[in-house]
Parts: sequence; C-alpha cells; structure tokens
Amino acid sequence: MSKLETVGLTKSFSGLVAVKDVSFHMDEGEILGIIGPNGAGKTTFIHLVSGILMPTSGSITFKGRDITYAPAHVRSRIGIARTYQLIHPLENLKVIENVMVGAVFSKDKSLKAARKSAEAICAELELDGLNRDTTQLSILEIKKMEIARALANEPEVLFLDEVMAGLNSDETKQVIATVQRIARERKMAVGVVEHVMGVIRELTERVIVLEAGELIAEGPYETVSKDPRVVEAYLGGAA
Amino acid sequence: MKLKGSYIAVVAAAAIVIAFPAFLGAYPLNVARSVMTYMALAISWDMLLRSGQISFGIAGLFGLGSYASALAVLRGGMNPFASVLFAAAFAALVAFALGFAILRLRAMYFSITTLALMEIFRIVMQNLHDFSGGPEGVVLPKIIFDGYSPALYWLCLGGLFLTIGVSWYFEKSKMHLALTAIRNDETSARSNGVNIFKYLLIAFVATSALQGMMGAIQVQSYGFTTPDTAFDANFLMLPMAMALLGGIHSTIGPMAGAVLLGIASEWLKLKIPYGHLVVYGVIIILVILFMPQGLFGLARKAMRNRRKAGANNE
Amino acid sequence: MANKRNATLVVVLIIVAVAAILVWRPTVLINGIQAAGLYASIAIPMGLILGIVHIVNLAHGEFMMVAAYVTYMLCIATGIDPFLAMLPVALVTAVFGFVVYKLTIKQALKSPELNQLILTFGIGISLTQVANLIFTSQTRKISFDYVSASVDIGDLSFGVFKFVYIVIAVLMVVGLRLFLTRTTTGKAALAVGQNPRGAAIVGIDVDKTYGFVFALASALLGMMGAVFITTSSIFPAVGSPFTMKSFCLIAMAGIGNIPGILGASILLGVSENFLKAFRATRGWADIVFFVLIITVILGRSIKGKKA
Amino acid sequence: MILDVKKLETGYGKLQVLRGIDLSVGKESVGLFGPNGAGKTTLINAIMGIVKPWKGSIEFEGAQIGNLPTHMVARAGIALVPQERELFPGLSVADNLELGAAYVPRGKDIIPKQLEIVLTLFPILKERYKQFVGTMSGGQQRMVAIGRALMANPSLLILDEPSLGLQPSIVAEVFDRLSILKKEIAILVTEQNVRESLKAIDRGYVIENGAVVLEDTAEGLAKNPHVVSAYLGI
Amino acid sequence: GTIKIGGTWPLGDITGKQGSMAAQQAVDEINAAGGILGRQLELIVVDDELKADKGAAAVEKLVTVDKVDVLMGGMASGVALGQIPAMKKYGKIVLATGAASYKVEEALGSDANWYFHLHPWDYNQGASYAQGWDEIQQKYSAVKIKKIFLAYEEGAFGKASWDATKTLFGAGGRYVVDGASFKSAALGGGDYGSMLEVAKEFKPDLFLWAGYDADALPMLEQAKAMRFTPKIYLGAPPGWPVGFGTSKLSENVMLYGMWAPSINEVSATSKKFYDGFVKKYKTEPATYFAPLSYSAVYIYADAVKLAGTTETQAVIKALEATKYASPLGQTISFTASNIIKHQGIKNQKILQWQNGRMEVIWPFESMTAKPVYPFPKWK
Ligand SMILES: Nc1ncnc2c1ncn2[C@@H]1O[C@H](COP(=O)(O)OP(=O)(O)OP(=O)(O)O)[C@@H](O)[C@H]1O
Ligand SMILES: Nc1ncnc2c1ncn2[C@@H]1O[C@H](COP(=O)(O)OP(=O)(O)OP(=O)(O)O)[C@@H](O)[C@H]1O
Ligand SMILES: [Mg+2]
Ligand SMILES: [Mg+2]
Repeated sequence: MSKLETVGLTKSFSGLVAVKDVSFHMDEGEILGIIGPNGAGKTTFIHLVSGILMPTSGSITFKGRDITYAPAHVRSRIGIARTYQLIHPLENLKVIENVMVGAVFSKDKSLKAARKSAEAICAELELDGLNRDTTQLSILEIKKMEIARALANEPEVLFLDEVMAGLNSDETKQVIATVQRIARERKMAVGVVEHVMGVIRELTERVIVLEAGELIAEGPYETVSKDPRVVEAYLGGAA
Repeated sequence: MKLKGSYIAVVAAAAIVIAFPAFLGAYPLNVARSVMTYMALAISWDMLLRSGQISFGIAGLFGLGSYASALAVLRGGMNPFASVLFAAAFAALVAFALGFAILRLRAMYFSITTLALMEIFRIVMQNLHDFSGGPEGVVLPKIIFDGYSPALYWLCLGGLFLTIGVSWYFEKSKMHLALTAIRNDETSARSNGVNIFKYLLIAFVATSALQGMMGAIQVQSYGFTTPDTAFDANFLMLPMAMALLGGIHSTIGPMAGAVLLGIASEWLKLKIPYGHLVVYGVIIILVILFMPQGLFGLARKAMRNRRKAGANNE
Repeated sequence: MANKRNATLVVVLIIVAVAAILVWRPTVLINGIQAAGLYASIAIPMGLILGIVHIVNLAHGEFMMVAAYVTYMLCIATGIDPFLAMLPVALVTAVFGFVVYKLTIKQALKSPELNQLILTFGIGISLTQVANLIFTSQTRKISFDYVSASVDIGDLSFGVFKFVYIVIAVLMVVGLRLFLTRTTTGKAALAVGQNPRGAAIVGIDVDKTYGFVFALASALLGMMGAVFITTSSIFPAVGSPFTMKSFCLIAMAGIGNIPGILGASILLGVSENFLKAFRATRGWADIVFFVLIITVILGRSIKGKKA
Repeated sequence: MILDVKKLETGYGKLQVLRGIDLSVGKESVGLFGPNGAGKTTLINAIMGIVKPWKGSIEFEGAQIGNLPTHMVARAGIALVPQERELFPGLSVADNLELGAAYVPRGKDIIPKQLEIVLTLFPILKERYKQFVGTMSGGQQRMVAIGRALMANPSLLILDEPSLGLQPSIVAEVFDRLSILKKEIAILVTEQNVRESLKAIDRGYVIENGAVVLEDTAEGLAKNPHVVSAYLGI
Repeated sequence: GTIKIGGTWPLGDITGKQGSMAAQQAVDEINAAGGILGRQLELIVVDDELKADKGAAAVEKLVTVDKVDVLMGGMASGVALGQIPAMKKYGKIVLATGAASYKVEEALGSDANWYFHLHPWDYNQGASYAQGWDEIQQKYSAVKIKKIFLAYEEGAFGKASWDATKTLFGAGGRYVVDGASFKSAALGGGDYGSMLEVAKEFKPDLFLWAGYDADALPMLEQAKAMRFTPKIYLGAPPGWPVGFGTSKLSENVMLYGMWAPSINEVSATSKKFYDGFVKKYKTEPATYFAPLSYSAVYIYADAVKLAGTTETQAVIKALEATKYASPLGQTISFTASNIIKHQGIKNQKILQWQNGRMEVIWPFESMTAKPVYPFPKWK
C-alpha cells in the first residue's frame, strides 16, 4: 500500500507553474530518487508535500488520509519529515536541543524522553559534541544534525533535499550508509533529491524525474538515465 | 550538588527581598515598587521576545489592566484584591481574542500593530467619558491597604514573584524549545511539529495577563488612573531598555537591567536635578555600544572564559 | 508586489475620497491632503533608512526637531526666510546625521535590531533633553505672512500654504524612485540593504553607502524641518509624535515601498479629517489612524498567506 | 604569480582555523580540496578581506591586500562566487548581474560584453531576466552567483564550490567555461566534486585541518591514492 | 538647624523649572534678610518628571529622608493624584502651586486640612471668567457677548475647561455656548482647520481656545487663512511662546492668566519679584508658576513667623490667617472651596496683548490698560 500519494498536484507562482499535475506515490520502505534540472520544481514539490506551501490544485493523501491543506506541523506529527536544501539550524539551541525539538513536538515526548531518543539518534549518525552551539559545527555536522532532527520526528516518510551537497565522497558514503540502514530498520519511505548522480545510483531503487514542473520519467535509475529526454534536459554529456 | 546550591541562593535572595520593609524606609520601598513594576514588565516582555516577537503593546496591556481593575472597583464594587485577578483575566481575554488576528504578523508589522492597539485602548478610554472618566481618568475612593508602605511593597513583590515564576517555567519547560525554535527558524519549527500559533498564543496571553496584573497593582496602590498615566509610553520603552541592558532571552537579565536603570534614574535625578535625563539617555547609548549583550551576556561570557581557562589549566 | 500594495491603497483611497465629496465637505479633502503631505514628507526619509540600513530610527522625530531649531536660530540670526534656509540646513543635518551614524549606529549595525532600536531611543532622549536644557520647554515660532495665504471659493475660505507639504512629498517620492531604480548608486544602496556582505564582495563600499543613506535621509528631513517651522511651533518634544506616525505609515505601506508611504498618508489624512468633520466622531479621529493601520497590515498578511 | 599567500594564519574569535598556509596562483586554474571544515572557505574569506589575517601575508599582483576591506579587494580585481551565494534577493537577475560589474574599475564599459557571455552560459537567466533572485531555485541562484562574478571580468576568479546544487549538465558547462577562462585569468576553485573539477584545473592543493598536506598537478592528484580514496569514490 | 522646605516640580518643563527657581529666589531673599525665627530656610527640590510614581517617591523622600518641615510645588494634576496617598499618610503641610483638576480635590477629601491649594481649581477659574465678562460688559457698553465658542484640546486640561465652560456660561440662557475639540500641537496635532470651520459657522462673539503655547500662533495663522474673525479672540494656555508679542498676529488677542510683567506697574511685590528674578537668572519669568511658587515660600515663611514655630498644627492655624499681598497683584488668603477648607486664589485675570505686552484688563483693580474691542479684522 502507498504511504504517500499525490494526484494532479500543481503549484503556480503568479503565472509561473513550478509544479504541474504531478501524480506520484511512495511505498513503505522504499528509497525514491527525485531528480531533474535546476528549477524543475523538486524543492517546491517537497514544500507542497510537507505543508510549507499549499498547492494550487491537486490532492495529497497520507496513508489514505487527505492532507492536501493540513498545516505543516500536523503533517510532521502524523509522520512526514524533511530536511531543507539550505540549512536551517536553530542557532540559539544546543545541538542536542535542536534534535529534541523533533521528538518533543512531533511525538509529544517529555523533555527527558526526548533527550534520550535524541541522544540515541545522534549516536547512530555518529554525531557527537551534543552540548555545542550550532555555530561551532562543520557543514557535515550540521547536515547530520538536521537529519537527526528529522529522524527524531519518527517519520514514516522522510524527504532529504540535497543533504549530500557539499560533502566529499567519503562523507557522502557515510551518510548514505546510515540513511539506508535506518530506512530499512524503520521501514521508512525516503525521498532523496540529489544532483550527484553517484548518490542516486547508490541509494535508490526507483527514480522520478521532474522537468519544468512535470513528471517526465519514472523507473530504476539505470533505465531513467538512458531516457533521451532526461539526458538532454538534465544530464548533458556528463552522464 | 550545584542545583542545590542555586536553590539555596534563590530562596535566600527571596527571603531578603521579602524582609526589606523591616529595614528600609518608605522612600526606598516606594522606589523599589517602581523598580519591581518595571522589572515585571521587562521580564514579561522578554518572555514573548523569546519567540522573536517584539511587542510594543506592554503599556497598552498595563493600561488596560489598570482600567479594568479601577473600573471593576468603582463601577462594579469589586473587592480590590479580586480586581487585580480580574484585570489579569481581562487582559488575558483581550490578548486571546486579539491573538487570533495579530499573531500571524511578524517583525515590525507585529510591533506596529501592538503599538497601534495600545493607542486604540488609550483613545477609547479617553473618549468614553462617562464610563472611564475621559481624559481626566478616575479616582478610587480609597487605596489598597490604606497606603501602608510595606503592604503595598509586598503586593507588588507578589506580582513580581509570580512573573518570575512564569518566566522560569518558560525557561525550563518545552516552552523554551518551542519559543526558541520559532524565533530562530519558523519553517524548521513547523516541519518539526511545533504548532507555532498555539505557542505564540500561550506566550502572548500569559505575558498579557502578567502585564495587566501589574497595571492593576499599580492602580490599586496609587488610587487613580488617567489615560496618560496608564498608557504612558515609558511603560513601553523603559522595560525594553531594561531587558536589553540586562540581557534578553533570560529571566535574570531583565531583572538586572531593571535594578540598574531604575536605581540609576532615581539617583541621577537627585544628583543632577536639571538635565538628568540627558545623562540617562547617554547611559543607554553607551551601554548599548559597549555592552551589546547586556550585563547578563557579559557575565555569561566571563564565566565561560573562566571555565575555559580552568579547563586549559588541567 | 509593491505595485499591488499601492493598488490596494489607491482603491481604498478613492472610496474614501468619493464618500467625502458625497457628503459635500470639500474641506475634508483639502485638510486631509494638507495633513497627508506633512505626514508623508516626514515619514519618507525614515522609510529610506529603514528600507536600506534596516534601522528603525526612534530618534527620527528628534532629528527633525534639531533641524527645526537650527533653522529657527539661523532665521532669527540672519533674518532669512526658512525656504532660503532649506539648503544650508540640509547641509548641517546631513553632516549631523552622518556624524550620529558614524559615532553610534555604525557600531551597533552588527547587533540585533533590538539594540539599534534602544540605541536610537537613547539618542532620541538625549537630543530632546539637550534641546530642553538649551531652549527650555517654552515653544518658539516665527510668523510669516505667507503662511496665511488664502483662497476663497464662494463662501469657502481656506489656507493654501500647507499644500507645500504635499508638493515636497511628491518631489521626494519621485526623486528617490528615480535615484533607486535608475542610478547605479541607488541600486547599490538597495543591494547593500539586502545583503551587505554580498555587496562588499562585488566592490560596493557598504559603510560609505550606509553613511550616505543616513546623510541623504537626514538632509531630506532637514529640508523638511526647515519648512516645518513656517507652520508649526517648535519645542524639544515637537518631533517625537512624528516618529511613531512615520513608523506606522511605513508599516502600512510595507517596508521599502516609498510611494506607498505617500498613498498611506493621503488615506489617513483624508479619513482623519472625514471623522473630524462630524461632531459625533470628532474625538475619535485619532483612532482611525490606528484602526486603518491594523486593517491594512492584517489585510495584507491574509492576502500574503493566500498567495 | 598573481596571488601569493604566505604562512597565513587566521580564524574566528579565538578559534584558529588556518595554521600557516602557503599557496600561489598564476595565470592558471588551481583547485583547492579538503574535507569539511578544513578551512577552504576560511582561506578564501581571508583573501577577500572578510576575515582579517592574524599572521602571514597575502599578495595580489604584487601588492599586499591582507588588510584591505572587502570592497577594495573586489575593486582590485578579485571576483568571488561565495559558497553561500550572497545575492541580492529583492533585486532582479538583471540588477544582480549589473552590480557584479558596476563597481570594478572600467566595469561599466564591459557590461554588455560580459552579459553576453553570462547569458550564453546560463540561458535560463535570460528567460528569468526580471525575476527577483530570491524566488529562484537553489541551482538557479548558484548560476546567478557565478554569473555575477563573471560580470566583473576579474584578474582572479575565486569559486567556492561552484557546482553545489547545479544539475550535472550545467556543472559540465561551468567547468568547460573555466577551462577556457584559465588561459586569460587566474582561477582558484574549491570543490567537493573533485572528479569533475580535475578536468578543469592545472594544479591543486589538498588542505586538511588548516594546513596544506598535498600539492600536485591535476594528473598527479588524480593518481594519488589518498585523493582517490577520499575524494573520488562517488 | 534650618527650616527645610521640600519642593516637587517638573524640572524639565518651563513651568516647574522656573517655579523651582522662583522658590529658590524667595528662599535666598528671606535668608538674606536674616531668615525666620533666626533660622535659615533651605529648599530641597526633587524633580517629579511629570510622573505620578516619581512624584510620589519624591514626597516619600522629602518627608522620610530629608525630613522637611513643609512640602510645596506641583504642576500637573496627574502627578498630584499620585502624591496624595503619601501626603495623606504624613499629614505634612502642603502648599500646592498647581493641580487644577477637581479630581484632585475629590481625592483629597474634606479632612485634608494640611493641604493649602494656592492655584485655583478648574471650576474656580470658570466662575471667575464668567464674573469677569459680566463686569466688562457692564463697564464697556460696546462689548456685547451672546455666543461663546470654546475650542479645547483633547486632553484633561481641555476637557475640564469644556465642562466648566458649559456649566458656567451655558446655564441660565444668558449665553449660547458651543465648542469643538482639537488635538494640540504639543501632542503632535496642530491642524485646527476642521475645528475652526465649526467655529466660523457658529459665528461666535467670543472665541476661546484652551490649549498649549504651541497652539497659539499656528491657530491664529490658520484662523486668518480661513478669514475667521470673532469679535473677541481669546486664549487660555498655561504659557505663551517666546516672543509671541513680536508677531503681528498677536495684536489684541486676549488671554486668561494670573500674571504678566505689566502687573509690575500695579504691584510692588510683583516688581520686586520680577527684578529679582531677572537679576538672578538673566531671563524673564515665562509663566505664572514662577510668581506663584515665589508666593508659596513667602506665605509659609510668614506663617512660621506668626506661629513662632514650625509645628504643624500651629502653622496651619497661622496659614489660615494668611493675608499675603502677592506678586500676582492680589492678596492671597485661604477660604473653603467645594470640598477642601484651604483654597487660596480663586479668581483669574483677563488680559490682552497690546503692542507686544500683556495688559491686564480685568479685574479692574489691577487693570493696566483698557480693552481694545472688537478684535481687529485681518488686513
Ligand atoms: N516564491 C516563488 N515565486 C516565484 N517563483 C518561484 C518561487 N519559488 C520557486 N519559484 C520558481 O519555481 C521553480 C521551481 O523551483 P524549485 O526550487 O522547486 O526548483 P528545484 O527543482 O528545487 O531546483 P534546484 O535543483 O535548483 O534546487 C523555479 O523556476 C523557481 O524560480
Ligand atoms: N563564522 C564562523 N565562526 C566561527 N567558526 C567558523 C565560522 N566559519 C567557519 N568556522 C569554523 O571554521 C572551520 C573551517 O571552516 P571553513 O568553512 O573554512 O571550512 P571549509 O573547508 O570551507 O569546509 P566546507 O567544505 O564545509 O565548506 C570549521 O570548523 C568551522 O566550524
Ligand atoms: Mg531545490
Ligand atoms: Mg567551504
């Protein structure tokens, strides 16, 4: 059964259609790649699904429940989490508190319980120095912290918007392995937006391709990456 | 161990403050009341500030509380003590109703709207001649405790303790996480399940109730109110300056700032009868320029450095 | 975005104006527009600073007060007309604004906005109180015959001099608009306002730009202060009510929307005078100012949410 | 040498990040690699005058620039594509690009020519010429940032992770462009996308923990086992 | 030791500033003449900052810390209201130089026999003007007043004036009274257009405005622009702008007040006060708060002399016998008002700007010039 499903999802910004009639679904435990040219609407799509933006038309269902216009915090509480393309640390909170936010408000945990589960998640991601200020973190650590915070929501569906961007390949591999493991353990559906094709190849079983807001291709990476439309619009000679 | 130590310190400090009337005269008690009133306003203002919302409505809610209490006694024959609670509840109710409209606003737009509301409250009180006494205000038949200084002091102190308590709760509970998250990054907060509106509303209603309560205590202690005294812009700017001076986003900072500015203003006035406000203004300027984190920030920094130095020595 | 905001203001404005004429009170429009000119021309320099340096200058009214006293002293000493004094006064206040910027505001630019707010509040207190020490709270005013210049239409006689303010406001709006959208310096100022670090990276001198904007706004305000003494008494606290008014007008127009300030001023000026025209509502005229501000701000936020 | 950095030490507050960096760039393209937090961006910030050097010297075209304010460094002929992009969100693409050139010497004269180059490289920017930059997608904004730096026609172009967030085809084009440019000007580029960037550079440095641990030609780096395992894995 | 006088005034305002200066002048004069009962006087002034809580703290300090023998001063009613609880608590003698609002009297209640109110209450002022205009109309048959228009500022001062005017002039049908409020320039207003329009339509014989000095000239200018020319143009601000008399527009404007330098011609005390003030401070007294505060010191000093002690009850007795020929051109003594027992001045003066000077035209015993009537039409 699909965890998350959209039908005819559309978003326009005063004339410019950023997401156009996108119907897609995500299943339990799958890792889905979302690729497409710059400005194709990937980030906007995640904004729509996570409730940061409201769609112009179309519908979104989560486990059979219509959530098209549900506010963001409600979606987080029922099990949709995400990270952001641009980092969003809460800089007046310690690292551990940053992670606790997810547990406290999405899962209504007490501060004590939240701290415990946050510590566990951080350990899993190999993030330490939890009493530091976020300004002292490197990019890798901030990204880990944001993944940890999203995981602390204990989501059933998780979107990662270019989390590996800016990491070197060593670091990327490490993050990929962790995400894969956690997704498997928790039977979580994960949507990954990336421009580094190596990541997509390693991580995902199925890929959807957006272009100019439209879903133009779908399937395993190997197939999709040979689709002439994808090659022309997105990969160029680089594939 | 450490926790216990700070508890003892807090209890001791509270005991000393409660015992003040035993060894202080009417004048220091009067100054203390004024300082405590500003302190409570500064703390309550800071509590909402922790969510990033800069309210310019302190004086408005303070004034509203003053009028609610005075009119409840005068027109409704309410007991003065009950009227203080009534004023707090009334301010909370008004804040609750207004909150639905204005808590969607941010930054300067929120500030201006709260400022405009304060002016509206003032103009309404000024124009409802028969009900609120118009520009000349209302005089109560008698003041609470018949003006007995220590009792007035304790009443005000009670209000302050309550404010400190609520603020402390805000610091230690998940309100702290919620408000800080909202201040730092609303998008991120929303995506992590924080119901922004709910927490803003809680903070706005709670702080408004405290401000209204302090207004009621003030009016019952002086026995009169007018639109100009109840909605005095000083109740707006000074608490802000005090909080900033002491260090924002904390309970102790606004307290330190209120003591410093409150006592400085009284002292300057006695030393420089003509022109003390010039020096007052200059002090504010200098403190902001040279202590941008406030007293508390400075202390925090010093402590951190000392701790670091200690760590290095090991 | 800005155009849309203005469009809303214009529509509301027209409705109010039509209503005013319908009940046949031409003076509502006359008085309203005269008042609006004064509001707008004081608020616009503040809007400029807020839009670019992102400082809410709570000493704004006090800056104008300083300009007014400078003009007053100059006119008393030399006997010249305030309109002639405009240029020298603008020069003085530009320097004054620049010095205040360098000595204080510049040092606090990196601090949170709240620090700047309280800083300028402190500057405001200091300026008022220094003026109070030098000049006392007793008011001063020079009379000029032309201030009472009058026009008769039928039974109706009204003063026309105060239209000078709306002229000044329009000139400011047009001038600033040309400056900000057509000149490189203007665009650079906007760029600095949006991202100072990015501006430095492309070679814009951020500090100089801030200083320049402050000086420019102070000069405009200085000119305004010079003309202000023709129609208004001056005293140390004369400026402070205008700080809040200006701040409100800017919020109503939306930050960075300078033409909108003029629109908001006209809307407010006319509505205020509309209420003042009737006995029953006269005392409530002040309230319209604040009610309108809240309405417009809330209205915009709801519309913004939907978009 | 166009840029000469000697024994540079600096950091933030009390935190030292760079511990004596020596680095030089001639009329060539130089790559700067290293793990997260190694200090690449800090080095670039020091060159740009965004952080002040504690010790050591920075020489550009024979003159010391270590203590110049950022805008003077830019006017001296260094253009930067910052890691965080640092655009003007409320200005249009057109204005952002124009400001890239407006404040460098003789910048106004070269605007039409440079604009041509930028718009050919990133056709989408031509389509979105009047759009506010703040409403563009992450990758589109990166293009504006690169375009803005190209507008200045600098003698030294510094790019801090230019490929971040760009789609593969555009990454390739950007590096193609750099290969052409390096014949005329000096280029310093940091990248996590080492594989792609090695095609466009002549030499490279690997920085770890605030110090240079390796310096070699592009071919040398490509064969270096450490580089292969840490940076060329994916 | 010295006899200590505690004064609270708003020192940042010209009224309080000069009030406190004039009180100091009186203290110096008395000390130079040997003091009272062989003791020197000492004036301790605390700024009330125009704020109720500050004013109350000032009273607490003066009484409990400085241990003064008497309190005096005051200007704003709002501050007085804040001070009254503290004053009641101590029962020290108070010589109030301000606080015109009847609310203050209500707050005092009838038992406050230690409170000596020098300044007239708002209703005293109104009654006094009604009497004044009656007498003027009797004496000068050309002066005929039927319609009175009051322009009043929106605050407490204006509102009180309006209430008093309505009851005192409106009653009995002798006068037709109308009015309109305006926002004073002192509080950010300064547009009188719509108010003047109403006034002009009403065609009053007497146009009276109750506002502040900041309103004086702009209102005249706008009235002129609208060609509004009542027969009597009368202002009732607490003070006038610097050099108002030098403006052409000021000619023949009438005003309510208590004191003007022209009173020097009819009162020796006034002249002594005036010359002393100018000599000491190199500036003119700008409002009546200076001579009033000066009077307060003398009245107290005389009472102590009479009582032969500073003991409160004795001094209260002595004060009740006060007959002080004040610089205000009238003799001050204390009689009952509506609620309190000790009200000093009850009547005001009607003056007129003539050739740049304020001339007293009523009461006739301190008259310095004849009224010019009607108010000249604009040229
Ligand atoms: N608020 C907005 N107003 C107008 N246009 C917008 C707005 N937000 C996004 N867009 C446009 O919508 C399109 C999709 O943007 P989006 O950020 O979703 O792209 P993306 O696929 O995430 O691209 P990238 O890979 O570069 O991050 C872009 O063309 C962008 O310019
Ligand atoms: N503004 C700052 N204040 C304090 N510390 C900082 C600041 N910027 C960077 N740092 C710290 O300096 C170190 C070096 O950071 P820098 O950004 O130069 O690394 P980098 O090599 O560019 O890494 P990345 O690949 O993540 O961009 C890091 O540990 C970082 O935490
Ligand atoms: Mg994106
Ligand atoms: Mg970097």
